[in-house]
Amino acid sequence: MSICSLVVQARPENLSSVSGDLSTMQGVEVHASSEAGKLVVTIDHPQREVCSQTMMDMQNIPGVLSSSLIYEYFEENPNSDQEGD
Amino acid sequence: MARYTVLGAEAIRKKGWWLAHKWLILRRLSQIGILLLFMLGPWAGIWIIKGNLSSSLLFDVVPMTDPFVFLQMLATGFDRFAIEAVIGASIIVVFYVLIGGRLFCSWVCPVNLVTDASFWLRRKLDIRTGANFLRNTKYWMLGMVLLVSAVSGVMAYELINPVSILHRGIIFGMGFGWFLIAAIFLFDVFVAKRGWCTNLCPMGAFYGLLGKVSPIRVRADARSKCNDCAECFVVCPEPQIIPAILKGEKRGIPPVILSGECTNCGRCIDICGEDVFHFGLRFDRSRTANFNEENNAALLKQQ
Amino acid sequence: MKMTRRDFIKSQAIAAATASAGMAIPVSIANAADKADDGLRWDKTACRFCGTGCSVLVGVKDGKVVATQGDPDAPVNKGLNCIKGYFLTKIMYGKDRLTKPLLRKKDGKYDKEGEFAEVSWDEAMDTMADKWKAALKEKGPSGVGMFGSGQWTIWEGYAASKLMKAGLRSNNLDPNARHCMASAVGAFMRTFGIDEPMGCYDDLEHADVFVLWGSNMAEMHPILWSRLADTRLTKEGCEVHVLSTFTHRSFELADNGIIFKPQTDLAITNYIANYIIENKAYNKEFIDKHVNFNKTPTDIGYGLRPEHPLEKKKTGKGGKLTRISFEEFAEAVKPYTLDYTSELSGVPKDQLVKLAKVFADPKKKVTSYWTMGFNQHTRGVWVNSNVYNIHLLMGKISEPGNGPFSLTGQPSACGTAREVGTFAHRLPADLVVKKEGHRKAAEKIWKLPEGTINPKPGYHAVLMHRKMKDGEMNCYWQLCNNNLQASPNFNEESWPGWRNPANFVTVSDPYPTVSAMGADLILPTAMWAEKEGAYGNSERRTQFWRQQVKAPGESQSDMWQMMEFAKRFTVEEAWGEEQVAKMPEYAGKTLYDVLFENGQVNKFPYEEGTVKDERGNVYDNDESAHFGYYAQKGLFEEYRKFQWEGPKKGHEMAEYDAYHKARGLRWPVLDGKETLWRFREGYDPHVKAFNPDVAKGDVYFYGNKDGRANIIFGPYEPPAESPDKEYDLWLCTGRVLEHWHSGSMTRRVPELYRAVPDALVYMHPKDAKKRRLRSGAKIKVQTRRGEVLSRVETRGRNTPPEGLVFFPWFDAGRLVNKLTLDATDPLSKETDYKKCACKVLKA
Amino acid sequence: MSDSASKKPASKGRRRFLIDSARTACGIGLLGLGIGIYSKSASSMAPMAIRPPGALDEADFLASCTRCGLCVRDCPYNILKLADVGEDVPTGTPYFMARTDPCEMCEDIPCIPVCPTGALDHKLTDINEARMGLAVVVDQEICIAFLGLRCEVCFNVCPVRGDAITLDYRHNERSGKHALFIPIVHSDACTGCGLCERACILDEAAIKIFPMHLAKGELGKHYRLGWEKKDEAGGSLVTPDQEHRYNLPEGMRYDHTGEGLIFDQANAPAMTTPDATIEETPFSSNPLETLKKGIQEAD
Repeated sequence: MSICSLVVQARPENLSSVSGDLSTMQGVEVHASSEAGKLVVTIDHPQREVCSQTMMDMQNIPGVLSSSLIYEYFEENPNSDQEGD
Repeated sequence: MARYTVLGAEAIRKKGWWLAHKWLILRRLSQIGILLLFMLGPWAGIWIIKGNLSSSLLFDVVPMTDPFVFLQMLATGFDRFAIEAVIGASIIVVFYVLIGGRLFCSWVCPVNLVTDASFWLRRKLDIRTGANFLRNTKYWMLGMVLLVSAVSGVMAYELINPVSILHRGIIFGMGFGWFLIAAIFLFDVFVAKRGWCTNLCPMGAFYGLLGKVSPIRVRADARSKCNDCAECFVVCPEPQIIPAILKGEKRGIPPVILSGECTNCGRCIDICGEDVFHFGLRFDRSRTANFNEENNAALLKQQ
Repeated sequence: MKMTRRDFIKSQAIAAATASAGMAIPVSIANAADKADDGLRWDKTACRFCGTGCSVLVGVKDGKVVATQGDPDAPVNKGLNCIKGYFLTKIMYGKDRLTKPLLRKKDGKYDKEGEFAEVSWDEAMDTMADKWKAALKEKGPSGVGMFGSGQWTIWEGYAASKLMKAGLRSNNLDPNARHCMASAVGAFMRTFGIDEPMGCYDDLEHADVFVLWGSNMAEMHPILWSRLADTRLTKEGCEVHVLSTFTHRSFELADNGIIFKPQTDLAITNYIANYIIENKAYNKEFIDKHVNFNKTPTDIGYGLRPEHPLEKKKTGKGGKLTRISFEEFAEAVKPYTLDYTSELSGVPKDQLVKLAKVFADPKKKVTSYWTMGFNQHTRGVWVNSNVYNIHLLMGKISEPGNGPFSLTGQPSACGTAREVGTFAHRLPADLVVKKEGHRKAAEKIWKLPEGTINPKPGYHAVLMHRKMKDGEMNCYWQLCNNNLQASPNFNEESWPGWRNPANFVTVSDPYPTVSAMGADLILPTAMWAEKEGAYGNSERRTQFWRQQVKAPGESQSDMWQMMEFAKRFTVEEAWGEEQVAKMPEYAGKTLYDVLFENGQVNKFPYEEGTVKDERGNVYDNDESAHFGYYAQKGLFEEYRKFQWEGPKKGHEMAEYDAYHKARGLRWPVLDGKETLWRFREGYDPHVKAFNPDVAKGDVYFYGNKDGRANIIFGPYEPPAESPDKEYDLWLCTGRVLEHWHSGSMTRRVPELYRAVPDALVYMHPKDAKKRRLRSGAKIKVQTRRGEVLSRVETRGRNTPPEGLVFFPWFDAGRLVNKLTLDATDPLSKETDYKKCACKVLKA
Repeated sequence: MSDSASKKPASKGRRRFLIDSARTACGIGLLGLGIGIYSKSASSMAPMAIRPPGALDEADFLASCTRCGLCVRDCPYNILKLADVGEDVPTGTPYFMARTDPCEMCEDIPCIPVCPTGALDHKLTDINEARMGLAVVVDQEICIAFLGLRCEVCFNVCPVRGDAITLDYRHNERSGKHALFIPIVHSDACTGCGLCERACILDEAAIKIFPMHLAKGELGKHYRLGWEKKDEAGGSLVTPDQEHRYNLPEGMRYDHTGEGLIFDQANAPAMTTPDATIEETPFSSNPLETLKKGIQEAD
């Protein structure tokens, strides 16, 4: 399992379109956004490579100025996830 | 079985119960008394003797060290020991040389209480089978103990020595050590008669060697009175040493037990209704002494 | 909602990203992240221990405090704690909490010699009330007394003050702060006319030089010490001077560690004044404008019983100030030359000069700190004043980094003991019972008939015990402290007083302390986070907390106990018919009705949900639920009337609700703004209000009528008892970092107990050798009053000089106060726990 | 093997004797081997068990300790125990556990002189020279002193005061205005008594006593610390450095021994009086005189 969170800086005027585009990407969720154009985004995908690729792809969304990785969690064997608690 | 239940009956009838158990009772008093002496400190704060059989301090002054432990220490190659160790070991050596080496086994050693109990139970249960050991096995053991110390560089045998474990355990507290003691008890009951003390204990072997020259001996000066009841043979922990002395008059064997194996337990004196045995000195009859010494040794060898 | 591990990790990821984006966390995520801490409810409280006043966040789960953390947003401690604060979680959960009232009984009836038996609150309070009524009838108001605490919450102290002074018309109310801060208070009042320090903790970052006078800040104010240490490390040229009668932890950082002979601090302070004057280093302009010079009567005795030979010998009395000139003052300190002072104090000359120079250097900002070394002193008020003298001579006061700062030992010595009038001579907000105007003002605010308040100051702490021993005060109620362990001369005064068959002693405490053992009635008490509370720390910072958990069993807070007790007296019983006749509308009412349901205290309604935080968490308030109104708020708001409407200005606090929001506010709080440095224009709005002509940035000591502070010459006089041939050692008592006061809480925390299990006698190795004692040897410490067994420690954290031993008093198993002498400062009535003569023998 | 001895015809008795002997020898040999192997594994000691003061190194100790318990008896604080069978400490030998019962470091070390064999070295008479183990701050992430909390209990209780554990004062970057009081253990003074480990207030102690061999690193045998060797020798081991001279503009110096480039205020009076360079205050040499002057001049 691989989970990472990012702060995506978009042009404030493009906020809603960027937010929409992000949401369509695989494993991506938008959790919060500010008027200044900042978005808090998580990528959740079993494969780490996909996450990195997704991050790269975000850069290409029109209106995205930058994205910075804040938190990354990676676990080889996600079996313990089944249990949950 | 019936035969055993009346063991000593003759002696009791003739001498009365007390005299028929005199040495046994004194021996028990000695064994327990020595334990109590060690316990008096931790229990009552009266420190007559401190430590345990491995090493102790009498009146906070006199050092005593088990020469068997000291020998193991020498075997490890450790040579920086304190002078107290030499003094302590010497005191003990002199003591046992004077009064009989294996006196330790029957009058002091706490394991004797255990193995005597085994022996009693073995008789009760009428168990007669058991493993046989070569008579000198415990001397092999003694050699092995010293060899292991020398090779490993530590007092390896002291890790499992039931004598010190039991004595230490009684005084300082013990947990798992009891299993070892129980093992010896069961070994003596079911595996071999008098298995531990007579056959295996290297400590007994060591003290036996010390006792070879000691002057205090069980004598059978009245051996002519022997009525062949063989009860002494039954109770003796080292019965092989009795017949030659008892029946050796014709062969010129002096009536004194000179073997170091004898533990001076005195049980033979108690049990004999005819008062054949008594404690005495090695050279009581000077006329036979020197002459018979070699003879005696030769006879023993033959056995 | 079940939360998977994935959800949890994700919520953490989101929280991290939001934090770094500088955005608010979406509520759902915040809640999810909270879940990670297992559903703890966090809220702020003030630490239960020393006068530093650290803020602590308390995590509650299932009705139990299960976690704490230093409050990262608190300016005092920035998330840090000392080792006692680290264990706050555990202090309420000692396994022997008292949960039911216990009364000594024999054959089903109260009996002084009986065994403790569980009783109902009604039986407990009724029995107690009977005894109190009988004592009032027989002896009048002086027949009863209450002993309170600098660890009381503000409203508890206020309620006590009101119950005793307005309700029972007895001024026999004294706090344990009498043992702690009374000398500081005395000097503040004499010098500045208003209590409490002018500076604040920010001095710790602004001073160039720190001087510790009889304060082991390293252990007693741990977090302040870490601030001081940081300044010492990071500020170029920063110096630390430490003065004490023995070497302790604070010496580790000392650039000038001074060991002086006990009591000679009086001479050292005068030497510095002399040095400043002789070198003409004093700030002449400041002196001319802001200072009066005074002398005080000398040879005033040692506060012992009047029949004591020392008291018969004295020639002076009291502390009336007589104005003198600067020249006369200079003449008075002139004998304190370097040679004389060095000889008397045993301090090498270079060390004295080094200390004097930092004061005399106008460029160096100096902050002085002191605690019990100065306060527990038979000339405590004098020696406090002597330090003020030095600062005033140089004008080094009331500005960042410059000032004398008296640290308090207890969490609310300032906020409660001093400010709400729990001393035997005081009323709330710096008023005193002696002054008619003050009494009238109090009677007006409290809506009492004129003349209700007794004009005669009550018995102070030590006097209470003497009066109990003599059978003159028969009822005694001790709350929130452990005075039987803390009071001096246990064998000759405290214990005989408590166990005098004529007396009935009540102890309110969460734990069975030494005091509880000496009591006749024990009331189980709610502590710290089990009640809504407020403390005021050393820097005038008032901090509030909400009730976090319920008290165990039938325990009730001290406030509840006092208010319930008031219900058992009619005004007629308490005041007499004559007094009631002045306000006939009170006839037949109870003290409770008159004092607490007076339209002010019961002004604020309370219902389930009244107390809640910004996040919507609802908190209990057991007392308010019981009485039916928001009692704490009512008491606090009535107390504020003293500050805002009373005759003395300068103590103003903000409204009740403001404190539940802030991490404490430093009073005076005017227009919602805190005051950091008092008496200086620009920092303190009162200055302009009192004196519109004051120059920009200048000072004005508005506590005194003429706006000037008093320099008061206090000479060296010997202590009450000094070592002699037989009792050949000084005995000094005190605290250790790991334990709080008498140890009733901290010794119940296993880790702290393990860390420091017993009180050891710290001794110089040579002294030990002389007595053939090895470190760790069992010993007997003997004084003329008793003996205590302990062990010698020659390698410990405290290294006394030859001729002195230090023996901490936290250990209930070693009652150090069997040894101490009940000599007090005749002015402040504070005991000198730092000096008496003892001998040490092999046990 | 011993069967090979019976090539020649031998009597039945002799044959039996030989077989019995062989059997006994094998049995005892095996037993000895067993004891030897057991002794190897049983001689390894749990790292948290600490020997009494003066104990010889473990190999010698096990060679010489008679397990008599006299040291246990003479410990006035009753901290010593004799290991029982099955414990992680060689049977019968004395030890203590620092977390519960540390050595109180008696000045007269009563446990040593009673040792009959010198397994506790009788030459040790100053308890401060004992090296029972070494305290190690094992967890610097959780030790609350590293987090800025005021604890220092280990430092407070250390009997080798100020030498075995010292405090390193550091700036608390996080709070910005507090200091950290970091405990540092010095192996040249720590006796390994364990008082610090017992006192540690954490649920699991962050400072622990370990046997020396576990606690200490060892410098490569080929390497020497130059500054120490120089101190020992009292000077440079080789030809001392010569005096250096530099091309420098006016008003500058170069301190070869460490300070490097120094900017001097050429005309400052501070240059001429060495006293004044140390003290910045106006009253350095004669306090009374300079003070008077300083005040008048300053104002």
